[in-house]
Amino acid sequence: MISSICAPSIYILIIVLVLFMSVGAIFALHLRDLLSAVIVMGVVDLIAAILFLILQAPDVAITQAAVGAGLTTAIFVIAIVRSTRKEK
Amino acid sequence: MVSPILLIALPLFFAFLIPLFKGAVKSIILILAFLINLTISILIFPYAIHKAIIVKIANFLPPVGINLFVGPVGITLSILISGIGLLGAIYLLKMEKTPPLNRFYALYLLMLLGATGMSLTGDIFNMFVFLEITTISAYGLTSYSKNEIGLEAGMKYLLIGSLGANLVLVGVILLYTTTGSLNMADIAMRINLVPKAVLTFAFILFFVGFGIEAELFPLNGWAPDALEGAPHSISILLSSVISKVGLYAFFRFIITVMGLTNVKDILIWFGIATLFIGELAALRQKSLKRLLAYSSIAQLGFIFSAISVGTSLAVRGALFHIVNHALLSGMMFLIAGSIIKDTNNWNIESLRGLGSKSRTLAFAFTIGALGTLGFPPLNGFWSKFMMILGMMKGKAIIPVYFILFASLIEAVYYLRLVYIVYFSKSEQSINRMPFAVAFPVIVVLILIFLLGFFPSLMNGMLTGGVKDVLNRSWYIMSVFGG
Amino acid sequence: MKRLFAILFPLLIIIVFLYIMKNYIPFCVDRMVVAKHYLTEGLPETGSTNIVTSIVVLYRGFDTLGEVTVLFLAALGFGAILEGAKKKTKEIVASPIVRISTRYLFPFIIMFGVYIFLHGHLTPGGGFPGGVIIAAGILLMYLAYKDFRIDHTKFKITESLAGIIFVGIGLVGLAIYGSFLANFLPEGLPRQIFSAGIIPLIYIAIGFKVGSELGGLVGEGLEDKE
Amino acid sequence: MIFYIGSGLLIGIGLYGMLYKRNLIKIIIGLDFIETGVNILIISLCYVKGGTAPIFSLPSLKPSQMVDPLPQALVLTAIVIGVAVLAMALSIVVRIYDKRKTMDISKLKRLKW
Repeated sequence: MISSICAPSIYILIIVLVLFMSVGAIFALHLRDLLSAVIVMGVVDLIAAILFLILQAPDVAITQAAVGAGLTTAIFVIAIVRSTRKEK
Repeated sequence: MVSPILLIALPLFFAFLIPLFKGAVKSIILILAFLINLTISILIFPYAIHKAIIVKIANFLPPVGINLFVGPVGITLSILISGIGLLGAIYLLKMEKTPPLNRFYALYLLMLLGATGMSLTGDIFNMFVFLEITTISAYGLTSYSKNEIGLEAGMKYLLIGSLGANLVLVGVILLYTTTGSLNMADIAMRINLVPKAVLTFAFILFFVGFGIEAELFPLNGWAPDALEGAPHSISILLSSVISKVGLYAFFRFIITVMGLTNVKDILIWFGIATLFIGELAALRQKSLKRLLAYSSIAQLGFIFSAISVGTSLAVRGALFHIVNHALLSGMMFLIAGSIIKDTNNWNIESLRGLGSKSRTLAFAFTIGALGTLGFPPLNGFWSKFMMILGMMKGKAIIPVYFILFASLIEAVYYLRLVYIVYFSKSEQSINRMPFAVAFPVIVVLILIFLLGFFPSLMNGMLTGGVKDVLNRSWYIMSVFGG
Repeated sequence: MKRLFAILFPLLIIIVFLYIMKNYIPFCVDRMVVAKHYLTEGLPETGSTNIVTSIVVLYRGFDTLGEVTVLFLAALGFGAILEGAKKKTKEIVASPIVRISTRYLFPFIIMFGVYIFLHGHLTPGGGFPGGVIIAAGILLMYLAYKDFRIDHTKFKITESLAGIIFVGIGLVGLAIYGSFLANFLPEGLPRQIFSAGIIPLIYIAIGFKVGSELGGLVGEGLEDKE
Repeated sequence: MIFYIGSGLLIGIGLYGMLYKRNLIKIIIGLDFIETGVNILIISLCYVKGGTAPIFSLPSLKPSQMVDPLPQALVLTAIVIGVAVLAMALSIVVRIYDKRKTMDISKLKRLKW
């Protein structure tokens, strides 16, 4: 278990994760291919799960990884398979 | 006395059961669920209007566990929900044919379950959960007819509604971190701990979040589309019950939980704007259901500004009008639905010749129009009269002028509809009125006349209801004072 | 123009929001009032090692009932709206590696899901993630084998029965203690699998419900319909 | 503070997506970002300096060293509710695509804004 979030190494990790998350979110909104956008969205949700773990919320982290990242992405993929992959 | 928790537990039980059955059994379960709920609500009613019943859940006392607050307003809304739900169910059993019906019935039951939960809960996060139950089933039901207009309306409702629900969640969590509790009465006690800026921010969040449900002016873009595009049986409930519950949740948060009295002037004008723009939009409508939708929004604006004024007479009138408008608008949508179904014409022209073809429907439609306008001695008159008198007592004179002017606009389009019903000929034929339409209409007509001739029937509930809405210390005492 | 608004408006909201958070609700501060009760009394009162679980299932079990209802609603609505939709045209063809590894992985995935919801009161996890993991196993089977089909009737019956059991446990509490969802079983010793009263029972019901519900949802989404 | 900024950014990006994007799937992705951002906000509000997860896995753990467990329970509910909304939204999108062969909201009459 990660002991303290105020240790410098962890702090840098958090900053990197938040940065990745924001960039990924912008990226997901701008990708033309919807399937790739959805996969990037899954990655952003997974990073959120790591943040939950750092914030000492393992229950939420497990749920976010399974429900928020896994299941959401699966439902999105089902919707895309049944409609179209192109944005336009 | 029966435990009020059964009002939520039993419908849930039945809702889990419905998807298993095909054929007549599922209809019987649906009707049974509403009958049981109506009976329980009526049994509890005499107790609840005098002294609020606090139901603790999972055997923990209020600030630790969740509690239900079964007060005068909550139990009245519960009776309305199960009563109109029952009438709507009778209507939809005959009228709704799109498969899969068992899922439709389960969604219908759960939407009303969520509304009951919203009106009875005493916990802010629980309110959010029930809000989501109500709205998610409403999204599904709105798009259920699976035609273009229904799907697009459902999508619009979903996007706006879920954005609003997220704002409510942020507001809830801001209140939690600053007061350390999720119980409404507990927060009401400690609201002074919340910094002014946070309180203002939370107020804006709740205003937007619940304003969407209560169909308040800048936030009600979804409402006409949803009311028009939903299946007819769902429009009845969306306009008559769900919007009222949103209104209740709004004022429960603003008045009881946050104790904001200094925002009253702003809220009055939002209500007036809703009323005025609703009436103006209704004047221009050609589509029958859309016209009724705008008229319903306008009435909500009226109720909203009356509660905002905050004098006991105005609140009394507003609570009375909540009941009246639920009956009136439910009946109007039901009649509109059955006419549209028969003539296959969404335009107001479909009303042509109704007076000569079906006297009962024409009579009921006229009573509905006149009742909404507030003609004496129909029920709408008493409630509107009380609201206007109360607003004048509350020194809100200019809004009253606006309201009177808006009523004039309302009179123009409603009397035009009545004119179309009686004085224009057409060749369209209207089938014999089926029982599923006749029974709900006649029941509601009887109630309208009953409340119109004997408005004193509501006295006990209204006196308790005013206390419930305006008196914060009474609310806190009921939860914690044993 | 529209884009400028779409960038500036969220930016404005974020700035106001961060300003308020920074000045009035600082990070890393202990602000618990009611939550203190859960931390100090939670273990003796409920017997659950995991305090979050004791809150989710007992203290705020009513919310969880609502949560189960919301998921039930979503599955109902998903199926109801998709019923009668056009057939999907694309076929997913899985490689032999996926097919063979899925065949061996599937029982373990199901077992892991069951483990997660059985140990909800001891370790992180619980009914919802456990059920979703089971549904993920079913999704994997769908992806690997083109003609894999689940028996929707049986799934529906499981789902409804599990929901009825949840409400039923609540009603038993109402009958015994006069309070819905009250804990009517002994708390037991902490850190044991047979402890925490009704928590494992409710989590088993939730696990089965969520697993069958979402498995059915995935199936409805991926199967070809007429 | 970095968590507040992170959640604020995610909410802002989600709002931008909902306001500006025209494709329905993209709009729903924006909605998902808002939900995730709100969840991160709630969890970061319950963090206590030096706290551990609220699980008494060892007898030596003290209640005074733990983070606030209540918001964690709320977020569990919020995550599941979020998925339910998304599932409902996506089923409607599939039906709209079925009917109109487009997911562009500027081509859908009632969704234009």
